[in-house]
Amino acid sequence: MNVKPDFSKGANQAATAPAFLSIWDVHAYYGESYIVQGINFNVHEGEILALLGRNGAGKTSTLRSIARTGSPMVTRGEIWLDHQPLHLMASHEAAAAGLGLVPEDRRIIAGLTVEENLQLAQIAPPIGWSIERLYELFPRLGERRKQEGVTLSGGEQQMLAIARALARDIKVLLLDEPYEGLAPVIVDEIEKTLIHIKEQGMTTVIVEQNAVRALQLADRAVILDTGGIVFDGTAAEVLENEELRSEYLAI
Amino acid sequence: MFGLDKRDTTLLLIVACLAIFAPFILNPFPTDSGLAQFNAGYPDLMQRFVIFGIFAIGFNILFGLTGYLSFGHAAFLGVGSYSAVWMFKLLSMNVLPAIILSVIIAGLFALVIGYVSLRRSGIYFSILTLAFAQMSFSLAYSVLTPITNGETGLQLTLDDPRVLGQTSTADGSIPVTNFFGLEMRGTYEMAVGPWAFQFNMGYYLCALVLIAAFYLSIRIFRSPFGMMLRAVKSNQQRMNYTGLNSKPYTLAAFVISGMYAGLAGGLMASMDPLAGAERMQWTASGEVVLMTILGGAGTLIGPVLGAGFIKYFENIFSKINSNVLHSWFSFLPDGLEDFIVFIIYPFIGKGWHLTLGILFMLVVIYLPGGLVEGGQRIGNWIRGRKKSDARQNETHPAE
Amino acid sequence: MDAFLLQILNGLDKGSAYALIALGLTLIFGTLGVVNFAHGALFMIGAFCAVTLQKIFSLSYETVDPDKTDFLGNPLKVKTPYVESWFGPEFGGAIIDWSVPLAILFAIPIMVAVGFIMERGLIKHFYKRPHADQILVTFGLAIVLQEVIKYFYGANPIPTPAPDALNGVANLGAVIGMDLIYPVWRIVYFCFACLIIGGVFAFLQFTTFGMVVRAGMADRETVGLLGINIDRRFTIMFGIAAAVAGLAGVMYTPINSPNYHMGMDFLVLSFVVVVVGGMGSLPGAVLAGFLLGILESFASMEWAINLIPGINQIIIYLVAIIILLVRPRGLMGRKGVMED
Amino acid sequence: MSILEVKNVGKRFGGLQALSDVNLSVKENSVHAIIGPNGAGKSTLLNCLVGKLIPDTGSVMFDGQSVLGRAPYEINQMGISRVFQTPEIFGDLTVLENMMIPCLAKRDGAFELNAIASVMGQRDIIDKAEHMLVEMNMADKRHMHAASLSRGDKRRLEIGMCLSQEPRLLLLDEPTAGMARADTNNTIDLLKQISDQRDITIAIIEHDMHVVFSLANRITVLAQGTPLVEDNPENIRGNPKVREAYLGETA
Amino acid sequence: FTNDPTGGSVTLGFNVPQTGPYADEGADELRAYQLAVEHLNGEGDGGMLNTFTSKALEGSGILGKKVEYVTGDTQTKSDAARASAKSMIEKDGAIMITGGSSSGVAVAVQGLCQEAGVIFMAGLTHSNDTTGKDKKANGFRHFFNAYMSGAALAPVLKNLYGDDRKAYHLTADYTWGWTQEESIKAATEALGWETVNTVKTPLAATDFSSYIAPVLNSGADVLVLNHYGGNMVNSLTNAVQFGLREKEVNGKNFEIVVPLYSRLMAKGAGENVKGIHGSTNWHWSLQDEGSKAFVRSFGTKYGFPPSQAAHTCYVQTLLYADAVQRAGSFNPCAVAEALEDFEFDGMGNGKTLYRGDDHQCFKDVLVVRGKENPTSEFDLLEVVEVTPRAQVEYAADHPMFAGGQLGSCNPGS
Ligand SMILES: Nc1ncnc2c1ncn2[C@@H]1O[C@H](COP(=O)(O)OP(=O)(O)OP(=O)(O)O)[C@@H](O)[C@H]1O
Ligand SMILES: Nc1ncnc2c1ncn2[C@@H]1O[C@H](COP(=O)(O)OP(=O)(O)OP(=O)(O)O)[C@@H](O)[C@H]1O
Ligand SMILES: [Mg+2]
Ligand SMILES: [Mg+2]
Repeated sequence: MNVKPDFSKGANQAATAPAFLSIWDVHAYYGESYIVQGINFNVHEGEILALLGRNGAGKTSTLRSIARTGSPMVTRGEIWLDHQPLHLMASHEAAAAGLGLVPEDRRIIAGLTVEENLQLAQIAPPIGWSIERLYELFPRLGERRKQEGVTLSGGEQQMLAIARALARDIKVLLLDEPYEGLAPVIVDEIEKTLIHIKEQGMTTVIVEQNAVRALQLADRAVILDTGGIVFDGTAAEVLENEELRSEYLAI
Repeated sequence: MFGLDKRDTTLLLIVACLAIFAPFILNPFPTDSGLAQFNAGYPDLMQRFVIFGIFAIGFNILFGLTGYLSFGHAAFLGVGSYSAVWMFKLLSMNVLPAIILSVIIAGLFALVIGYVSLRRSGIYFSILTLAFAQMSFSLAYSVLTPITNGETGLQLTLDDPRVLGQTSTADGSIPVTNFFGLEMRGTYEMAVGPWAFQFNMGYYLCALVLIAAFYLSIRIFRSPFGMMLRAVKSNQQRMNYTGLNSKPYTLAAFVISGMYAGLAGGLMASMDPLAGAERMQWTASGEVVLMTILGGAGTLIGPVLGAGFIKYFENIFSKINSNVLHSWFSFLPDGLEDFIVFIIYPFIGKGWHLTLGILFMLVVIYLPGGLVEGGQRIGNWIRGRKKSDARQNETHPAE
Repeated sequence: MDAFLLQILNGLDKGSAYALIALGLTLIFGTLGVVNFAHGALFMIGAFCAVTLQKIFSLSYETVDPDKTDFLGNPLKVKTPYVESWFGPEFGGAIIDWSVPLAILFAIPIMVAVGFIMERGLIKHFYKRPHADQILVTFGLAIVLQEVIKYFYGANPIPTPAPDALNGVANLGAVIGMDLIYPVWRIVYFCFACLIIGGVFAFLQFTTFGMVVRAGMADRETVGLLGINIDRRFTIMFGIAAAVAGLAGVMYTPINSPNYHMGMDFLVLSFVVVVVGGMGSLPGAVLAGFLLGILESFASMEWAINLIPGINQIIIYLVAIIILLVRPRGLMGRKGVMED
Repeated sequence: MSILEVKNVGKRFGGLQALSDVNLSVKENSVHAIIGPNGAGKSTLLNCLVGKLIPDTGSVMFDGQSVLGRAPYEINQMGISRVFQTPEIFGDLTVLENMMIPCLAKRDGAFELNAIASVMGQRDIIDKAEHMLVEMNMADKRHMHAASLSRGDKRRLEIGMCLSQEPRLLLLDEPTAGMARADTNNTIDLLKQISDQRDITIAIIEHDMHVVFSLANRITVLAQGTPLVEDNPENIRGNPKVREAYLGETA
Repeated sequence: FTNDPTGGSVTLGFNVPQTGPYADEGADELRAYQLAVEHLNGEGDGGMLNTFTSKALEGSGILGKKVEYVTGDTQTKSDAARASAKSMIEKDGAIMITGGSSSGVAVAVQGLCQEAGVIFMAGLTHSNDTTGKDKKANGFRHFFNAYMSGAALAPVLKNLYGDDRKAYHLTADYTWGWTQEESIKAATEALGWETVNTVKTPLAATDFSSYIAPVLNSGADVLVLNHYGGNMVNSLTNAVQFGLREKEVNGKNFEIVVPLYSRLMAKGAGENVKGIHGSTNWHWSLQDEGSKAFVRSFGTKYGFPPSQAAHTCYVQTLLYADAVQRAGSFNPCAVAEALEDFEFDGMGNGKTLYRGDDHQCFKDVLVVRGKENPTSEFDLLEVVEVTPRAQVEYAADHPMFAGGQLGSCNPGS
C-alpha cells in the first residue's frame, strides 16, 4: 500500500525534489455542494508554500481536507505525508502522523484557560515545544495563562492558536490566515518565527489574504480559484506575473 | 390563494382534503376483514388526531421557529380543558363559549409562565417550564381538588347549574355538548358494501378548527413575525445589536402556542366533557415534544403527522391481542401459526410501547428530518423516476 | 429536635440517591451534552442486575413433597436453590442473602458494557444532532429497555432485600445521648454514594480526562486536530456514567423494591437536579441533589404542610424555579453549556 | 460637533485593568480609527459603547444622551450599529432574509406582532434588502444559507446589514480581516462613499494600515488600555512612539 | 339502543391496564375475562357457571349469540381509558365495558358509559365515590369499598390490638386515599381508637422515609397505610426498614395496618408483609364451592391461582351475561333492571346482593394477614376472618356516599 502515486498528472511540477506532502486528485463536498474539485500539488520538505486565492476559492476547504476534519467530505483522491496515507486516517490519526492545522477561526476551546488549551495539545504524542518555550515566544500568553482562552483579545487568540500547533511535534504546519487580526509588529514577530522553524526543517503551508507578504515569505505558491488550481510555481513567478496577480489576487 | 404562495396553498388544500375525507381515508378496510383492526376512522380517534394535531402545530410555532423547547406545554392543554368543562358546568353546553374561554385562560396562563420562564434560555428554560407544569399537575391532582376534582377528573354532574342551559335533560341524563344545537356526539353512518363510514359532528367541528389553525400557522411561518422568530433562534446576539428586543417576540410566540394548546384542550373537553389532571403531567408535555420531533420540527405539516402517528399506535396497536393475531394467521399450519404469533406478540397489545420505542429510534436514526423527510424522500424517488434530472438544489427550509 | 435531625438524615439519604443519579446524568448530559432520556433506564437496569443475580443465586430444582398440596390439590413441588445444595444450606443461604452487595461486582462490567454498546451503537451518531433528536432517540431507547425488562420480569415490584445483617436499625444518637435510630442499609447507601461521588471526582480532578472530555464537548473537531481520539474518551465517559447509574440502582433495590418503570420515576427529577446544579458542573449536581433531598424531607414535615398545603408535592419544582431565576446558570453552572 | 463622547472610562477584568481613563471624542460625519497592539482594549472599548459591557467608571454620551445602563437593543435604536470581530449573522436564514431583518427593525421600530402579513408581501423591505445586496456585491448569493458563506462574504453581509439600518454611528471591529484584497478595496470604496454621501459617522478598529490610512480622518492609538495619542493620519504615521509600539518597520 | 348486536355474536369490551405499574394486575384481569368468555361460550369446564345460583346461562353464549371480545389499554389514566373505551364502543361495537384497576379510571369510564349508553361493570375500584357521589345508573360494582374495609377490619383490630390504640395515617393524596382514610378513621374511632395524625403523601413519592420518620416520635402505636400499588409496597417496605415493627410504644407492640391488600402487592413487598393485617375482596384459598371451581379452572388453564382482580372481573362478566339472559334483551336499561336488587350465591363471598339504590354489591369481606411461612410464591396471605355481609352493609344515604345521583339509565341512541 505504501507506494507513492504517480504525480505526472499533477500540475506544473516546479521542484524536482521528492514531495513530502502530496495532494493528489482530491475532491471534496459540503453536503451537496462540490467545493474542492480535483486538486493536485506537492509540498517539499522544509519549504513554505503559499496557498492563495480570493474569498470562497476553497483554500480553507483544501486545508481542512488535508487535515481530515470530515467536513468537507473527501470523496476521492489521495493525500500522502511522508509515506503515510493521510486519506485513510481520521483527523486525530493525521495529527499523530505529524500534521498541525491552525484553523481560520482560531477555534480556541471555550471553558479552558490559556494554559489548558496548550496542555490539551500535549496530551497525545508527539509532543513539541514545551509550554514555557511557547510563553517565551508569546510573552503575552504567559501573562494571561490563567485567563479563559475565549476571552482573550482577537490577536491574543491568534497567538494561542499558533502556539497550540507548535506545542505538538509536527512535520507539516498548515496555517489558515495566521496574520488576521494581528498588529503589524506581531505579524513581524510571527514571520520571524516561521522563518526560524523553517530553518529547523519545518514544512509549512500558509493561506493568507495579504498575498504580498505571504509571497515574500514563501518559496512556492499555489493559486486556487473556484475549487481548482490555476497556478503552481515559485513565489517569485507570481510576484513578477502582473496578469496573474491582478486576475486572481487583485494586487 | 388566501394570501399564500402556490406551495403553501397546495399544502393547505392537501391538509383540508385529508381532514374532510378522513372518514374514508382512515377506513380503508372492509369491516368484516381481518385488517379492519387497522381502521382508524371512528369518531373518537379522528377527533384525537385532529386535536393533537392542533396541539402540536401550536407547539411547533414555539419550538420550530424559536428553538425554545418547552417541556410544560401540557399545562396549557390541561388548563384549557378545565376551563371548558367549567363552562359546561356553569354556563351552557354550547361549545363555542367554552372553547373561547379555554383559549383565553390558556393564553393568560402562558403569559405568566412565559414571562418568567423566558428570562432563561436553552435547557434552563426547558426545566423552568417543566417545573411550572409539574407544579400545576401536582396541585391539580391533590390540593386543588375542589376546582379540578383531582385524580378522577372534572366531570359534569346532574346538578350543575348551567345557567343558560338545562341542568339535566327530560329523561334525567346530562345534556350533550353542542354547537348551537348541533350535537357533538351526532354521527351519521354510511354503509357502502362491506365498508362502514362514520361522519361525526364533533369531528367535523374539530377538522374545521384544524384547517383554520393550520392556515394561521402557515401565515405565521411566512410572516415577518415568523422570520423574526427564526432570527431569534439563529442568533440572539445579532438580534439585540440590530435594535430588536427578542423577548416580546418569544413571549408572543409562547403565548400563541399556549393558546393553541388551550384550543386543543377546549376541543378535547367539548368532544368528551372530562378534564383530568394527568393531561398536565410531564409525560403529556413530553408527548407533544415527541410528536413534533417525530413529524419534523420546524416544518408545517410534520407535527400533525407526528401526532397522528403516536395516537394511531396508542389506540390501534394497543388493541391487538393474541386472539386477534391468531385469527389473522389461522390460515397457517398450527405450529407455524403459534410460532409467528409468539414472535409478534411481544410487539402488540400490551407491548405496543415497545413497538413505539423502536419506531422512535428508527425514525430519528434514518430520517433525521422526521416523517416529513421520509415523505420528501419518497416524493423525490417518485419524481426521480419520472424525470431523471432529479437533482434539486434549492433548499426549502419550511415544508 | 430529633425529628429535625432525623429529617436531615432522611434528606441526606434521599439526596444521595438524587446526587448519584444526577452525577451519572451530568457526566452524559452536562459534560457530553447529550440529553439522555435513557439515563433512568440505566438506573433501572442496574437495579435489575441485583434482581437477576438474586434470581441466579436462587435458581432451584424441584422436589415433590407428597405431604403437602398446592392450590389445585396436587402434591406440592418444593424448590431448593442449587447454591444451597452445593454449599450447604448455611453458606448457600448466606450467598443468596448477600446477593445485593455481591451484585455490585456483577453490575460493574455489565453496566460498563451497556454504556459502551449504547454509545458506540447509538449515541455517537447523535452528538452533532439537535437536542430534540437526542431526546427522541434516547426516549425510544428508554422505552425499549423498559419494555424488555417488563417482558422478562413483569410490571410488579420485585423485593430484593438487603442482607439480614444490614437490615436492622442502628442508633446513631447513642453517641450524643439521643434516641436517633436509622435503618442500617440507608446509612450504607449514603456512605456508598459518598464513595462513588468521591471516586468520580478524583478521577476527573486528578487526571486530564475530564479536561479533555470538556474540551471535546466544546469543540470536537479541534480536539481531534490536536491528535486526541475523542471518540474513545467519550465512550469511556459513557461507560463510567452508566456504571455510576447502575450502581446507584443496585444499591437502591433494598430501599424500594425495583420495578420496570422506576427509571422513569426518577428521570424528570434527575434532570431537574442536574439543571439546578448547573450544566456541566459535577459539584453542582451533587450539591443540588443533597439540597433538594433535604428540602423535600423538610417539606414533608407537618408544620410545612400546614403552613402551605401541598408544599410537599411541589417543593422540588418550586425551589428549582426560584434557584433558576436567582442564579441564571443554576447553582454552579458553566457559561455557554446548553444555554441555547 | 462630536457625536460620541467617552469620558474617563475604565474597565477591569479580575486582576486586569483592560481600560483605564479612556477619553475619546468622535466628531460627527468623520471616520475615526482606533488602532493599537493586540489586547490593547479596543474591542473592550467598543463593547462598552454598545452595551455588551458596562464600564466600571466614566461616562459614554451619544448625541448628548448617556448610553450606559441601556440594553443593547435600545442603544442600537439610538443609532449605533456594530460589526463584530467574528461575524455575527443569522446562520440559519438566507442571505436575503438576513438583510431583511435590519430593514424590518428599522421600519417597525419596537416590537410589532406582524404575524399575519406575508414576508413576500413586504415589497419595500425586499427592495431595500436587494438593493443593499447589490451594493455589497452579493446579489448572486441571495438564496444561500448565510452559514455556508465563506468568511469574507459573511463579514460583508454583516457590514451590509448594519448599513441598511442607516445608523448614525457605525462601529466596525476589523471589518476587512480575512477579506481578499479586491474585496477589501471594494469595502474601502463603499465605506468612503457612505461616509461622504450619508449623514454617518464611522468608528473603525483595524490592523490593516492600508484600510486605516485610506479611510480615517482621525486616529486614536490605544495601548494597554489608555489612549497613547490622538491625531490625524499623517502625524500618526510619523510618530516614533506609535511605530515602536505598534506599526513596526513595515508601516 | 347503542350497539344492539345484530349478527350471531356479541362483543364485550375488556378495558384493563396493559402498560404502566398495574400491568400485571391488568394481565390477570384479562386472563379472567378470557376464561369467562370461554365458559359463557360453553368451552372449558364451566367454572362458576356450575355453582352460580342463577341458572339462566347454559354455555351457549348470551341469548344464543357467541361472545366475542375486544381488549384495550387504560394505561391507568382516565384519558387513555376513556379513549380506549370509546374506541371499543364506536369502532368495535362493544355492548358492555368492564375492567380497570383504579378508582379514577373507573369513575371516568363509568361516566363515559353512562353518556354513551352502554353498561359498565367496574373492575378493581375501592373508592367510596364509585358508588357514592360518582355513581351512575349504567355502572355496577362488584368490588368492595373503603367503608366495607373499615367495617370489616375494625372488629378484628380490636380483638388483636385492643381498644386503646393511637393510630397514625399515611394517606395517598388523592380521592381514593381520602375516602379510605375517612372510612378507616371512622371505623377505628368508633372502637375507641384515637387518631393521632393523618398525613397526605404525594402520589409520585417513591421514598417514604420522610413521612415514616415522624411516626417514630408521634406517640402513635399503630400505622395505617392508606396506599395502594407501588405506593403501598414502598411505604410498607420503608416502615419496616425503620424498625417500626420492633418498636414498643405506650407499652404495646407497634403495629402496621394496610387496609386494602392484594396478593400482587404483597408479593412486591416481600418479607415485609408478614403478620400485617388488611382486608381483601376475595382470596383463592377460600373453600366455598364457587371459589374452588373458579380456582380450579383458572389454575388449570394458567398454572397459578387467580388474584382478587381476576375474580372480580370474571364474576362481573358472568353476572352481566346472566342479567342479559334473564332480561331477554341487550338493552342496557333492561339489563340494569335485571341487575338491580339481584341476589345470588355461588360466586365466592357467600350470598351477594346488587343494591338497586347505588349499584353497589354487598357480600362477605375478608380480613387477611401476611403469612409467616408461605409454602409457595402464591401463598402469601392467609384469611383471618370472613366478615359477614351484614356487618359491612350501610344505608344508601350514608354520609360517606352522599352527593351525586344515580340518574336514569341511558340506553344510548
Ligand atoms: N459549511 C459549508 N457548507 C457549504 N458550503 C460551504 C461551507 N463552508 C464553505 N462553503 C463554501 O465553500 C466555498 C469555499 O469556501 P472556503 O472557506 O474554502 O473558501 P476560502 O478560500 O477559505 O475563502 P476565505 O478567503 O473567504 O476564507 C465557498 O463558496 C463557501 O461558500
Ligand atoms: N471577559 C474577559 N475576561 C478577562 N479578560 C478579558 C476579557 N475580555 C477581554 N479581556 C482582556 O482584556 C484585554 C483587552 O482585550 P480586547 O479584546 O479589548 O483587545 P483588542 O484591543 O481588541 O485586541 P485585538 O486587536 O487583538 O482584538 C485583553 O488582554 C484580553 O485578554
Ligand atoms: Mg478561508
Ligand atoms: Mg479586538
